[in-house]
Amino acid sequence: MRFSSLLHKEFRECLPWMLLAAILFVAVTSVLFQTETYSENNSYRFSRLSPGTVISSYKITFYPAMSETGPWLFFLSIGLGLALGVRQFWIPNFTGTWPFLLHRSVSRNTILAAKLTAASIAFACSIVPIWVGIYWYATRPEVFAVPPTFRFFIEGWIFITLGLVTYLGAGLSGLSTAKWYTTKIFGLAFASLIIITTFSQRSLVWVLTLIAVSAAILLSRIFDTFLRREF
Amino acid sequence: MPLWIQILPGSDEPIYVQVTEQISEAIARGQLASGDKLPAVRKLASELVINPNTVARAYSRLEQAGLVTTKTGSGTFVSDPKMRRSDAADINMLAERMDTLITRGLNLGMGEQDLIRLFESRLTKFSKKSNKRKEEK
Amino acid sequence: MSEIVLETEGLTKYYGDSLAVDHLDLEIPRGCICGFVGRNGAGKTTAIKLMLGLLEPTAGSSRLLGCDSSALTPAIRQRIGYVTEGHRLFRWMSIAGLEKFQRAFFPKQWDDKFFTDMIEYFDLPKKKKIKHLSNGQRAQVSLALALAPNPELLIMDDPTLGLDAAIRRQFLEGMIGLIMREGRTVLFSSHILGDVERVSERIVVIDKGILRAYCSLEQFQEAVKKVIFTFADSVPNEVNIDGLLHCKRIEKQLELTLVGTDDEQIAEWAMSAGAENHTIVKMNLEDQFIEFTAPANQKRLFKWEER
Amino acid sequence: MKLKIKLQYIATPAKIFMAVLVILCLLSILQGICIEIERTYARAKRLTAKEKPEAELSQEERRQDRIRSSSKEFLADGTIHLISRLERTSGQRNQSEKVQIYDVNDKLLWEGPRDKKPYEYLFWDRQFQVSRDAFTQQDLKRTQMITPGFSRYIEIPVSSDSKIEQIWRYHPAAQYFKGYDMRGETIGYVGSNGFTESKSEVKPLGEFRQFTAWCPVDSYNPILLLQTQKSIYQINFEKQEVELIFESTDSDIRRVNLFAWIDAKSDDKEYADPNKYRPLLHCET
Repeated sequence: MRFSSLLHKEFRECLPWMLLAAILFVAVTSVLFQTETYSENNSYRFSRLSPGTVISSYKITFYPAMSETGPWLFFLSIGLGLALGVRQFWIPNFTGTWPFLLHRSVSRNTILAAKLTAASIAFACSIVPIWVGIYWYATRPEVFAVPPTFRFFIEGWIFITLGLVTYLGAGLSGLSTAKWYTTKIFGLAFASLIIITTFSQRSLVWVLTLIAVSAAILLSRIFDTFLRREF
Repeated sequence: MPLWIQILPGSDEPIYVQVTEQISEAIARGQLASGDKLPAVRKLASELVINPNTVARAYSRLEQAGLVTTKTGSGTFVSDPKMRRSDAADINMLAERMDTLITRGLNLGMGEQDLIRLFESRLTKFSKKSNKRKEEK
Repeated sequence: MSEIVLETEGLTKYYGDSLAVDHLDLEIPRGCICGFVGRNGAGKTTAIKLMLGLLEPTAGSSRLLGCDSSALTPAIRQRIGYVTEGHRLFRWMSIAGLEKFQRAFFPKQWDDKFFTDMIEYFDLPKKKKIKHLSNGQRAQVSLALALAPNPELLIMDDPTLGLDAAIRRQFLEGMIGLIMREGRTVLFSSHILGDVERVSERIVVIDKGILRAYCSLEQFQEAVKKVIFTFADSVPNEVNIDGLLHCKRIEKQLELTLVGTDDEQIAEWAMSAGAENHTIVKMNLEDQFIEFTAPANQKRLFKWEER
Repeated sequence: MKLKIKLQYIATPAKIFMAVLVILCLLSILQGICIEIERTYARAKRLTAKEKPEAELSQEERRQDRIRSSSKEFLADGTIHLISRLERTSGQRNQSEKVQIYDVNDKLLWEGPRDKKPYEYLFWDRQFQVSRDAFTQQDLKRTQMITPGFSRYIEIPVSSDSKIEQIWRYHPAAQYFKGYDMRGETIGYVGSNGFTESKSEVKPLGEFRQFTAWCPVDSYNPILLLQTQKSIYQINFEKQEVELIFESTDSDIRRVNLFAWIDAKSDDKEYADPNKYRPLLHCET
């Protein structure tokens, strides 16, 4: 009852951002579908090899179908993460609603848990289903000549989880009472470090572990900061 | 509404003194006759928007002065004037107060007769009202 | 002496190097309205936030309803109402939404009728969003939200700041209404001494983080007074009297503001200093407060224990 | 409150870890900037230094310089010749450039264009450089890197004269090729056991090392020479043939060099005929 009330409040605050991300993503991907599947036999992506040549590697390596959604998925996810982090942990500093929120007949853990749950739901309801939809569509027969593999799907999930890491980083930065040039930036800096590290990695398992570990580090920091923080 | 008390926060007199004085004046003027019931502490407090303890304190002052009596369970009533005790000290204080008024009057250039006349006219005001109420009853 | 509902012990708070609250010792018994006064930046808000566990004290401790402030359990919080400074509520919520939100945290005590009546009395449409309300309306909502759960202890941080007389009166009525119920306690900070004088039974004066006075209002009003001494020839250079706050020389007159000095002491001093006569002038609460907290009058503590 | 205390055992190390990592990262960025500035500065210095006129060399110094810069070649009997270029042209060694051949006693033996020299020198292994066009394990790894546009795939198109008809995609984890037609339907798999229809029958090719692919002159369709740890396969996607052309029984293949006919065809049209010419494969185990 109390938790759901908190959750409702937090989720309602996240809702505009969630909708914005979802609408943008749907709009962009539908445009991309239009352009990508337009070609008659889906062969536009492959350069025809010319006779009498040795084939160099760049001629036969290709981005998967719908790869143009990648940057969009990535930036929308990061953007959503930032927006939610700022909405939940920075805006109350400016609107001064922390004391009202914190004087609840629940523990601070519960308040924070509601925030985190609301953000997870916001992700799960906006970007995730669209991504699943894209994968489902792309792997349907007769849509693309070469359907993307499962790896493609997982990589999309990596972008989404990077958005969550950014959310946690932004949240931690927002909660920190330090000055900008000291430890306040650490949350965001750490998140960007993880994002930079993720790119140009190969192993999905390693990357997912990295993200999970960094998320756990940020989460523990957020909980610790939130429980100790003075409002 | 027979009792009309005005609270002036920010005046030199504490609020309980204001209440005490206004009620005693009402009794003196006859707005409250002996046997009349004073409003309950809580009712008066919420009407005047003051702390009930302040009202209670004013009532106890009035009781100390013998103007009212509290009957447990039924409330506070204006006491019979005959029952009111008047000790020498009180009368002495009254005399002192009068002294200041007389000083003022003399300073204003009033003569003895003027003062007596003024005193009488004020006094009739009190007794007239008192009588009126009695007639109504 | 009745049960203590709010207790602080050497409560101290530093923000970096600056001292916000300095060794605050308070004991507020159940069933009274306590006015918490101090000038701007005196540390009222900090003290209140410390009491509510929103801030971590540098030293000392405070207890609300017998529970340490830094570890207020949900069950204890449920019994405490808090009106935040500036009535900061979620701007996007409607009044009805906020009601629903607040009600969820006071499942048993919430008085639906009271809240609805109050909102109707204030003539506020329930569907209106907080961000579309004026300052005063927001304060009214905030008051209704704090009173509807019928809290045992209501703490209000400068609830009437910047509000008009009518809304201020509603706040006072609210407090009086609450205190009439058995065993309710109110602590409210304010700048408006008229309000404090009207409703509070006890008064806490804090200045620059230091507790300057904690006593019943009546005692405070009696304690701070101005005495004018008239001398025949010259005013003495040295004034040495207990409880001296302020000293002013006007030709042959000496004007002293004193605290806690009884009339006999004054008379004695007048004798010894050779004053021709002396008059005790009554002061209103506002003047008393101003004299009491004037920068020159930094004295540690005037506290009258209840006897 | 208990959680608060328990949490600090995790949160405090996490804080330190984060701080150290972020600070290290910032330092490395700072270091990079410093090095770059230093380099730019050094380059500018070098450029100004270069403008200085070259000091006049003495006869002896010039001789020493020539000996130092000449290439040393062996005759079959072990005699060493020193070959120095007459003109100092930059870049690749030109077959028609003029060279001087000296013996070890610094006696000039011959002078003329390089390709007309009267001696046959021993060839050295180092000339068998890995073809620049080969797709190595490194390249494969690079395709698997995660980028904002996802990781890439190796896909070999098979087309008729007018358009692409099949796509063969290499699956690095499963170590086989999977073929699709242009409607997205699977047409088969390629593994060490050749073309198969179903996934269950396909056998992995083995750990990928490198491959070289080329299109014959009359075809759009590549022939793939794929080297794994122990074997070399030749895969023709058009004909759907897999031929095991070499298998090392005991040791791993250390190096494979393919002299595809691309290297030869510029010189001789005859080589370009695929019936007459087959690429030369040099394999070292």
